[in-house]
Amino acid sequence: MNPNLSLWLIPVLPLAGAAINGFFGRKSSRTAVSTVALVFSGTAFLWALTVAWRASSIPLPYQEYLAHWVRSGSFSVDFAFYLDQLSLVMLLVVTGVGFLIHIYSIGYMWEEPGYYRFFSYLNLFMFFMLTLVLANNYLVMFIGWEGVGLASYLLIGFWFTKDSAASAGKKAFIVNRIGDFGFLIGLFLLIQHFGTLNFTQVFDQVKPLAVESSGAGLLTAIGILFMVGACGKSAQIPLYVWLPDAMEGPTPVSALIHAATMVTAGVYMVSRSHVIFEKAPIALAIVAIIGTLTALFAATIGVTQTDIKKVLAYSTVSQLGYMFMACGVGAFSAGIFHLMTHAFFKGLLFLAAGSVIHAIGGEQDMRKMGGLRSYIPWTFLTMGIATLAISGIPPFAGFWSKDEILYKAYQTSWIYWLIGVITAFITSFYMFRLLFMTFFGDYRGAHVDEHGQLHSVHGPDLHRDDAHGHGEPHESPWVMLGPLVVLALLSTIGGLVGIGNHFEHFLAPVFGSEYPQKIAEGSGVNELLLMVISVILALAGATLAYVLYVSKPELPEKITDRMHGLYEAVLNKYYVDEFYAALFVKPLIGVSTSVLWKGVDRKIIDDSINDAAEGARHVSDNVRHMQSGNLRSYAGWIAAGSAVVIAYMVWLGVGR
Amino acid sequence: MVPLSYYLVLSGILFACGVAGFLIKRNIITIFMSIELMLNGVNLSFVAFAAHWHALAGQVFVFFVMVVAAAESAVGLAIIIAVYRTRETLNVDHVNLLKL
Amino acid sequence: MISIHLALFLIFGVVAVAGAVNLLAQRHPINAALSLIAVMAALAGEYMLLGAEFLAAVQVIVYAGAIMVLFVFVIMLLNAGVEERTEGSRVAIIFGIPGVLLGSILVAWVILRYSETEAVPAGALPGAPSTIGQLLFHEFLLPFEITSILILIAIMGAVVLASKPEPAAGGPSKKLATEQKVND
Amino acid sequence: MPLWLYIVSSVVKSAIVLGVLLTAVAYTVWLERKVVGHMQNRWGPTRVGPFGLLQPAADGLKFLFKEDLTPPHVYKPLYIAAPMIAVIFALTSIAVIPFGTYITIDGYNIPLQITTDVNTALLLILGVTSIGVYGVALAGWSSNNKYSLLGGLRASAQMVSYEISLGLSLVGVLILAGSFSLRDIVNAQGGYFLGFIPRWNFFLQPIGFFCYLMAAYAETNRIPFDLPEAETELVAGYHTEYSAMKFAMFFMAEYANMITVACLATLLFFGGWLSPFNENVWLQAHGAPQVVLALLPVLWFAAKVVVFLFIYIWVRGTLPRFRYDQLMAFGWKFLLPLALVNLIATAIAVAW
Repeated sequence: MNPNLSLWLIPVLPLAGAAINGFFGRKSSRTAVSTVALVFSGTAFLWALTVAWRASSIPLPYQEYLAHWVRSGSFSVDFAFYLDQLSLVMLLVVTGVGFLIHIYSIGYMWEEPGYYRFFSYLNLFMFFMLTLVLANNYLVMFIGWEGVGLASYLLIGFWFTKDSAASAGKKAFIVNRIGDFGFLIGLFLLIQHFGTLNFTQVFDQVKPLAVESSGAGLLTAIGILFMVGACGKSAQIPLYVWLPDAMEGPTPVSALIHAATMVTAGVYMVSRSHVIFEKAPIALAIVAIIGTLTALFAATIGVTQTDIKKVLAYSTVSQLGYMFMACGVGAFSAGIFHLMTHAFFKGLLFLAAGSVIHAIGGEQDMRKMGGLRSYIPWTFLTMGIATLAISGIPPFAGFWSKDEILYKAYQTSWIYWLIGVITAFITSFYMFRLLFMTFFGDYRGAHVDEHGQLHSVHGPDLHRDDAHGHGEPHESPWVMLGPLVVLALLSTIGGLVGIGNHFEHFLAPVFGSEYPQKIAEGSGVNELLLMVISVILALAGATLAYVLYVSKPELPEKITDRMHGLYEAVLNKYYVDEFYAALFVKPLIGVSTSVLWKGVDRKIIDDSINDAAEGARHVSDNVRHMQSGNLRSYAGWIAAGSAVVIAYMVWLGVGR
Repeated sequence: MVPLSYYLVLSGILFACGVAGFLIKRNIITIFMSIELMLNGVNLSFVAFAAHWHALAGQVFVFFVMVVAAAESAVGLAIIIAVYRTRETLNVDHVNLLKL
Repeated sequence: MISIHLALFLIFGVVAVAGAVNLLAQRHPINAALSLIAVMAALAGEYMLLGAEFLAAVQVIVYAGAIMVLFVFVIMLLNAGVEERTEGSRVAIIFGIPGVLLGSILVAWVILRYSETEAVPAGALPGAPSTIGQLLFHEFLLPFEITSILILIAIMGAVVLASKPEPAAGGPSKKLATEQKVND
Repeated sequence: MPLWLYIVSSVVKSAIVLGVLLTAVAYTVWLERKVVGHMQNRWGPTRVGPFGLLQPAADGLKFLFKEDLTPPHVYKPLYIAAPMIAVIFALTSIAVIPFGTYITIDGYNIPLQITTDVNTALLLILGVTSIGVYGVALAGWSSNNKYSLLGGLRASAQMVSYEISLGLSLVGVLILAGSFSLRDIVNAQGGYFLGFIPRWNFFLQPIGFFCYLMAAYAETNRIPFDLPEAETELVAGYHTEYSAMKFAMFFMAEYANMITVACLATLLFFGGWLSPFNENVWLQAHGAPQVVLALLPVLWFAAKVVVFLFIYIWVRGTLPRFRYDQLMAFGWKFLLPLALVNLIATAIAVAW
């Protein structure tokens, strides 16, 4: 007899909060809105904790059936939830980080119009993300998958009156659609070949199949298609382009959706489908290659960015690349581990960045910051911890997870490792660059005297009514600093669960135990050596950043002058957006306009409908004369009709 | 002894005459009477079947048919009077506003 | 030899058919009405032959004595004249009469050809008033009550329809009285 | 009973009844003139024969020899048919009326009634009466005269209206007798209350009788319900354009109807041919001839009918004419509810 965990409460609570705020928030006070949002997301978090506590005493995976959804022949899909170690980790990350960011948002968004809308969307996002994480089949997962896309779209375009925000939202949505297309086709293939979308049923059918090592087969196809979906959602090459633009959204959104949770959905999905990927080495290799390339590629772009949030966005893309690299080399638990630590420190980074932006009245350009250390010490402290964590300096969280990934990558191929280590170096460099540019040196920004004027020039926080009226950068309120501190704590110690492969053992029931054995085979010296190399490189990156941006600030200019072409290319993100525009967008618009709109829509669809209507009018115009209003002609028709019926009956009778 | 079919044929002829009257008559009252003729034709077959099957229900049906016919003719004639009051004619061919 | 029963059947049948045809042939509605009365009287005779005494009486009282009186009354009230010939009527006659003839011949042929020729004895089923009443008030009580409601509605409908647009104050009109007769 | 006896007896009975009936019609006219005359303090017919007894014959001759005028714009077929319809249906209803018990000839019981005892005799009479409307209505319409038309319309509306009360007033009697057969109804009235009051329906159904009488007067278009021929308003109503024998036919129809109504009243409410006294038993005990025993009931019957005819004439000489709306109001608002109440009361009483 299974205990009832009432899993359904976890997603439904944020949904209720979203509904209440969405329907009644407009008329409610900000306090009421924040109370509702906090209570529902907080309760969800508490319930998730309860579930985690109770789950330790029951056999996992635990399934919870809610209702029928699709019943079509032998194919059926239910609304049902699934809880195992993997979804438990995701559950805690999503609700925990989500709750912290909710708290943070109260302070950050307090002055915004549409306050209720923001929290309604945020809770809605929570609902969909939790649905995604808890689904017991691919279709319910897909609901969450699409739902978080929707929430992301709504939140990126939160300042929808601003063109760039609106188009960034659309871009995110459309790019995600491309990925979803792949995902959907993968689902169709699953339905066709396995007749079900239920995780356990699919995996039970996949497990006995042979590994497709010699050539690409069905599982490879499904894996690659799933990876396409994951690329869209998790911003991997070639579909990463939306994530930097998504920074148009409010900073807490960037922290929650575009750093900590939603973008990791792809990683989660790939990990969840690990059974399929393990049977498809080619797909796995593709995952690894994409992840590795993305990590390096995004990191290089991150070096040149000056917008504090853009730097973090590319950093996120890069870190996601790490995760995919981990998945690609079969180290799913390492990927999830990095996912978790990344959620902590990247969430922290974004929140801290938000705090910085908040402090100086909406400015996002790092060139106009500097020396903020003394103005906002708490922010500096927490951001420093996060930077250490992401750079892989022990004993902070990022070190453990990144090291784990690099070690696993090395076991598969030294190339992955090499690129990973280089990426780690670059990461360390640009993160410290960010830290130094922001907090060290002299304050380069203008003191804000006239409210709003400065804001209108920069930053997405355009609508903020800067009621603080300060001339100096100022520390954020404690409602914002609190989450920072908590996340800093987590970033510091969160990696310790990985010591001695505890985390991996925890996830072992999900991912199987073949890889831990491999680790046991590997020499401890080798692992230690790799660890030392990556730490040294991280410190080197930090030192380089210190040299370039603190001790000799004039040096970067010279370097950029000398390497002008390369710098320009990197600064413009390798012209990928332009390339996409030329390759896809323009032809698409052209074809849509000339063929689809003017050809198909006007000539075929409109004309056929118009002709049909016209024809119907003509016919009825002629036929209506039958409707003469003459009683006896009607009677005649009735008589003729009944005569036909009688004749038929007679014929039946005679012919019997 | 008269076969049942004779009654049925007679009833059929009466019914057919009713149909014909309905179709070829112009006077709305006559058309109405044609309907009554049809009803009578049907009634005859009811009674004949009742006798044939030894089921008195057939006669009860005829009773109901008569009652309904009475109600129908009362309302129908009232309608005819109302129509005549407004249209000043009893010719159905002239009462043809029921068209486009 | 033709039995008396068959002879009576034929006599009444011929009267009925003649009345029906006359209904078609006559152009004046009052003649048509009288032909119809003849048909109904003849049918009452047929009912008698079939043993349905009560129905025969009711046929005469209700159909001939009430409904047709109503028709005649309306014809007199509206002073309905001879119907004029129109183009449409000629078409109707040209197509209608042969069609109806054809139809009745076909139906008659089918009935005679395919139905059982079992004879119905005279007065085969005594439809005495008491037995009909038993049936009516026991097995068919609900339909009976429903038809009574129907008649009530018909009375009210007829009064409303036939009354003058401005209801005259005072006692019931002549029309009311006539409609009410149908309740019989 | 052999077929020949049936046919012969039927023919003989028909001839006798028809003869008696027509004579009765004629002498009802004489009676009316005489009675009304005396009521109005004059003599009535006196010249033709003793007490003017030959007056009907003289009238008949006069009708026969008068010129039969047909006005030019009448609708001729119906103009001619209308009086025939009236008189035929007036005479038809007498066919089912029993006058007495039986005459036994050669061991066969021959009922004193033109037809055999029909199960639905009363219904037939009602049906025939209702068809009688056509005579009046068609006469009024075919005369192509507005007075006639109004008379015809009035007659049809009036007769159709009062037919309901007529029928309902009889249902009480039918419930008591449990049959439509007039013979059964009469036989049900045999015996006495308290030993001396005859068990006539009149004593059980006084309200029914009243309703019947009123409705019957209206049905026969007699004063006080003679609106269709109200001479002060409509000249002569539906028979304005009629003369000679056609006019006589309407006259005959009216009086024949009166006699039918009187017969029905006798049969339904006053025990028909049954004597109020018990003399039949006495006569049988004292060996009276069979013919006397058979004809004495007929005598009783005839006597009762004559009484009713006298009441008809008496009412005519007494009451003024209704106005038309009064007539309708009386029929629908008084007589019909009264008959219904009587019917319900009777039904409840019998059910008890």
